[in-house]
Amino acid sequence: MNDNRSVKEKNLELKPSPEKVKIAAFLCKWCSYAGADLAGGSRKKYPPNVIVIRTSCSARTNPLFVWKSLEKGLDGVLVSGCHPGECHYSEGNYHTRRNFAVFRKLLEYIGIEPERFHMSWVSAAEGDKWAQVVKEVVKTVESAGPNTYFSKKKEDNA
Amino acid sequence: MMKVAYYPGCSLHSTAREYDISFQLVCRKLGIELQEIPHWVCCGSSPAHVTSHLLSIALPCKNLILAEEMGLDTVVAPCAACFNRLKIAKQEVAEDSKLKKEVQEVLGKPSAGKIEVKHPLQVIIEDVGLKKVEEMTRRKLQGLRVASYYGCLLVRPPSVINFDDPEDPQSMDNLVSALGGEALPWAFKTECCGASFSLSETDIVFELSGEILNEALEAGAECILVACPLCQSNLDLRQKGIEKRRGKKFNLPILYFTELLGLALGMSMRQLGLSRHIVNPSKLLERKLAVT
Amino acid sequence: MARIGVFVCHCGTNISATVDVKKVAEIAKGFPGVKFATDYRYMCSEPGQDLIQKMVKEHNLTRIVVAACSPSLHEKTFRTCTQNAGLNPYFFEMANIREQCSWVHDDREEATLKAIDIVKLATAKVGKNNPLQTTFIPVEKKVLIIGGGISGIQAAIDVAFNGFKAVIVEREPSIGGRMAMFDKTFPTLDCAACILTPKMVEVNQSDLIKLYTYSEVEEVSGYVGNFKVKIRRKARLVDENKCNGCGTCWQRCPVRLPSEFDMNLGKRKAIYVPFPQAVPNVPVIDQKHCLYINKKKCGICKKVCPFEAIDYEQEDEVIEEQFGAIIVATGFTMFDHSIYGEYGYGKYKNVTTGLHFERMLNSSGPTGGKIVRPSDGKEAKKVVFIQCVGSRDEARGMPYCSRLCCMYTAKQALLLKEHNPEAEAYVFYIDIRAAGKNYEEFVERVQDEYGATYLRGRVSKIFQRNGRLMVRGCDTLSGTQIEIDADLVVLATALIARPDAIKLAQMLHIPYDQNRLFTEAHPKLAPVETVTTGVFLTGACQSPKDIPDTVATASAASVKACGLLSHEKLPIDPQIARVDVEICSGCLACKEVCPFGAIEKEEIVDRVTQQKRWVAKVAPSLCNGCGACNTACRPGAIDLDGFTEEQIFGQIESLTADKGNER
Amino acid sequence: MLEQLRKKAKELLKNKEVEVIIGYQKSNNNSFTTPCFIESEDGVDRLTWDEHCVYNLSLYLKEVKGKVGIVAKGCDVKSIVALMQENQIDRDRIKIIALECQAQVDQEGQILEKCRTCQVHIPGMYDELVRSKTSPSKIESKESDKEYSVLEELEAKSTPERWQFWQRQFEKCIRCYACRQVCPLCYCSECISEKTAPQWILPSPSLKGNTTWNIVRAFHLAGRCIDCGECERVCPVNIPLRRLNKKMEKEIQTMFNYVPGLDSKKKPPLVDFRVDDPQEFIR
Repeated sequence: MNDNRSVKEKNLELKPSPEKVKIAAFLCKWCSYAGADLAGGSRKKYPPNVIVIRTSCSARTNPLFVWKSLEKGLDGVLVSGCHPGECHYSEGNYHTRRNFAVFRKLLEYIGIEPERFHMSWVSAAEGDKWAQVVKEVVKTVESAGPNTYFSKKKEDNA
Repeated sequence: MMKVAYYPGCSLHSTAREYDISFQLVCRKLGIELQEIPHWVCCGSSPAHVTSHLLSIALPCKNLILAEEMGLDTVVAPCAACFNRLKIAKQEVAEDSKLKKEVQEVLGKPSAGKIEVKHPLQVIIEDVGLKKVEEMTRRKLQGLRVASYYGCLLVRPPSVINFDDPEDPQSMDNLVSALGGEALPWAFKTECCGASFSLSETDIVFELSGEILNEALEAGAECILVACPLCQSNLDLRQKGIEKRRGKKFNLPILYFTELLGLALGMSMRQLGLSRHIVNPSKLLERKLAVT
Repeated sequence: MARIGVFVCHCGTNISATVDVKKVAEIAKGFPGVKFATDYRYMCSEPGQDLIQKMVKEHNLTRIVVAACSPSLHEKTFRTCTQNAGLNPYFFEMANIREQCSWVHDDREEATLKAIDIVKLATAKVGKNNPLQTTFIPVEKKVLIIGGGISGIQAAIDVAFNGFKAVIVEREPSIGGRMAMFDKTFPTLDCAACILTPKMVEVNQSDLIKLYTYSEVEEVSGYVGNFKVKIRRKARLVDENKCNGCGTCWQRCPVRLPSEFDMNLGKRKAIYVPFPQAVPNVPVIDQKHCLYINKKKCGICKKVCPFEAIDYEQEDEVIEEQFGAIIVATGFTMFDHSIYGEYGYGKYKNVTTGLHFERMLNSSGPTGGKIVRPSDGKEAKKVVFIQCVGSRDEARGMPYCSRLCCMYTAKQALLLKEHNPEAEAYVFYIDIRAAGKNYEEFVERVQDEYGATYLRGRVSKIFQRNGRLMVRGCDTLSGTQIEIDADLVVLATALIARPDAIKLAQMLHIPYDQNRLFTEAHPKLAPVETVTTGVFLTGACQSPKDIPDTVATASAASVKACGLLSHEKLPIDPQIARVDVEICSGCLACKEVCPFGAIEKEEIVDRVTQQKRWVAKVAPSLCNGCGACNTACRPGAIDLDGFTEEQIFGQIESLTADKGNER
Repeated sequence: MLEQLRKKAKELLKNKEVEVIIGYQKSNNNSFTTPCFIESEDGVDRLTWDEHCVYNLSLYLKEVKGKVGIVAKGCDVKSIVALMQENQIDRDRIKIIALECQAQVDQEGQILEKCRTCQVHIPGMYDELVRSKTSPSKIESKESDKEYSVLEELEAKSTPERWQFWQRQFEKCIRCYACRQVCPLCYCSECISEKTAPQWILPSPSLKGNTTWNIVRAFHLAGRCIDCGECERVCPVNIPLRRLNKKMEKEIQTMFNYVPGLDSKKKPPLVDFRVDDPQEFIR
């Protein structure tokens, strides 16, 4: 599907295939980021569509970051943190859970396909799970296709 | 006038006729209208629940459905085993949707699960109230020393029954005190009487019921008060045999609490069917309460 | 404008086998702000680090991105390297193109594209990094120890031995705690008082240890190095400075009351010391029962006191002190067995507990060391011990094993036999858990040498017959029912958390488990620390512990506390939250979500209106930098250094720059 | 009722319990009302009360300093509770003269949508209560169980249909921020919409910026909005904002059993949590 994409020498203008979905993943540095590192350490293969933004705790991930990602054209967003009860800050992920329980309802109501937003608990020991989560998330986001929320309309953003 | 569905169960129509008679009389006096459930079936006690779990739940559910169809919100079951089965069935069906479906398949329709199952003691203590009972008492019990024996099924398991204390129940004792009797503290209120081993392993009943009679006597009892037909029959029917085995006279009348209540409310022994007991209570009651 | 240098690592072939590192560097040169980009075989090697420092000078770089492995491996390395190059260490970001790229993708083209994105993300972030300085806070060289049992006593002695000051706050009139109530200790059978009293005296005589008995911790604020603690010194009505403990007052006091220390088996007066070896040896007036306080009659104690130490007008006093560290040594309380109907709901006088039995064993106790039936004071010859009362009972008691009951029951059975060789001891148990030095041998001895009868099974009922207790249970080993007519039943009741444990936990911001026991920072690797830096745990407030374990944790906690105090100043991670008071509207949602109590309300004068208003304030030493407050803050008044809004927005934007529909 | 209201207001001013009373007065043409601020006893005759008192006067509580009396309907009291929860007002300096309210009407005389399902005809917190003599309520059918029926139509639509619906609404937005100005809970001294570093919301009217603004506002009000409906009332381009805020209210009530504005001692739901909160949406 990305057949005609190549990285040309000195060609700094990249034009990735528009069908390839790009997903931002907000990972807490204690559990999920370490889990993703472990997936690497154990050479678990997964699709390259997910780019990780490292955060202190999943609670740092403001739900509005998720909206900003979608607003700016990313095709999907994943937020991941420690399992409940295992938060490095003891309670952070409980707040994350509440925030997103509400925010995902708002997204759906406003008309955003639920396929675009995902959450997971991945511990530092769950390299396998991380790879699995990425596979599933990429598949689901692909089913929703590229983000075209604002692309059909002319935008006058300065 | 309070109206409740009445589930007598097999015992109250046979071996425990006097429980049935006395309960009905007492209810009339206290302003409780009993409406017997038409076409009631077995409650699903021992014979059923050692055979099939589904049967043991479906049978009582059938009775609950029949009672619900009468349009009443409470069903009262005097036999402790019936009471226990109805309660358990109601709870299990409410908690287990799979079971509920199975029961529904067997019975053709579901139980709404809204009807409340009560024991007569609950009705008298919670709905009528001991204060009213006390006011209506015509014949005080004159310090009659009573050991209240609750047996196993009336208060257990507490998570289902949710009535009285499972280790040291008090409801009958409170009733006795309200009627002017002396409620004796003793430790065997909920010990096993041998239950349905009465016919198959009589020795066990001799042993266990013997212990209960012995403790009651040691505690100073003149009679034992019960709320279950099987307890009554084991303690009453087997008392002679126990006396022989232990070489000790007990001579403890085993009375239903409804009978004692009936006496206190002014009824006669004859009315209440007290002649049906094996250990004759008339001597004691004549002497203590001057009843006939 | 930041001048960014990008250094792409081959990591041997770990990265370069899948990612075209040269192309990554080449393309990175076109990212906004990037003034230099190159690749190198091993960035973490000395030549690699030298390269960074050299290029910083050569190209006048102000920000560094290293695209290599995970920051968990080398973030620190390169921060130091950045600092050595003359830049703020936080002007550095790592792009993880190994663990999260080259190792998890096979397609070279895909992996290279992703690596480019990752590097772009890092450059977008690094351009917005703030210079951060590690700050330091001074340390108050004094340790607060909450609880004056053996745990707190040992901790205080160890802190003092290390040359630091310690303050013990004890709720009761004397230190000593539960251990002071015991007769002898297993498995060596030393007399508890003989080994405890010298330690109590040592505490009392140490210049470095201050005792606040009959006192309670009321409020804790501040943070490691500078805890501010309010302590309520309850009115003793006796002046500690004047009293010399002569005892005239309590000998003459006419009011006789059950003694709590003797588990109500003995008596005390309305003015009393709980036990003869009390430290301090200063009595306290029981205000509930004192005749003078209640009826303005009597007043004998005041009349007879040779030192005029009695002061009926004395009032509670709340003092405030500062501490560098806090050791929690609040111990345990006993499970109330009166919920068990089968043991008689606590109605039978002769059904007692292990602590009652300890007091009876004690020769200076209420019975003078005689084992008697509390109902009639007659000697108890047949004693049934029941273990696991409230322990290992998920339905009605605690799910856990209380750990010491097996041992103290064995000890009590042994001492019963020593007191009266004719006596019979029966022990009902579920399992015998005697994992400790010489513990198993001890239990064996109690059975073999002393002839205690051990019955594996539960007791189903205790009832009274002819003034004796009938204990009915089963012996699962022989498969029989057993009925024992006992004089006395001793229940080994569970050790549980104190009823007000949660209150203290909230005061100290330390977590507790479903059993209200305080939770350590890590069950294996940080067993006496808590997640609140500077607060340590010892003894049974954390989980049931016997004396050796309690003493061990006390020493461990005090060493940890002294380790903190040995620093003049403590560094704090600069990647923490900060408030922009201009924007803050003072709703304090941040305070609600902060797991560390790091946010306080602060009154400021508004710059524009010149009126007073409330805003949020972050205590840097309490903030752990989770960022929950940032999300809760609607106007974006509170930000998190290291993960600022601008940094995260920059990262999001960098990913979407090529999505076509963005500007 | 009006007499009683004026009497209580007078007493409060007379006894110096308050320095000013915020209430309603007749508008110039006498058909509607406007907010008024009364500082002396003889001013209380200006106070009025009828079915045109739609404004949520708690909006002014933060601005007016000192001891304040406020005339409040049940819904307005809910916002006072919410402001107390968020440390915005000090209950001690406020006297609430609460009015039993049957319903308020719009300019056409139609009963307001929110009043049809009102459950606080009698306010939940007050210092003085003025009861209505004309019960029973004007609204004959009890509709409180249909609280969220206003959402049903939109909820039944497909996701793309909802996107279209809202896009058509947000398209209209002129970013006048009247919704924010009139909202008692939009009390931030500096709104996130004004923030430039980073810029959360494109400042000029654009579909993208408008969508973001409305999403941000809905989320910032989630668990806090007490449904006074003022934002929707003042919106010059008629964006159905209540349908956004009510949706958040519904979800939060379903998931966390929390209704805003009822209990000043409770923590707002989005700064609180339970260990067993729902998480079926998390992998």
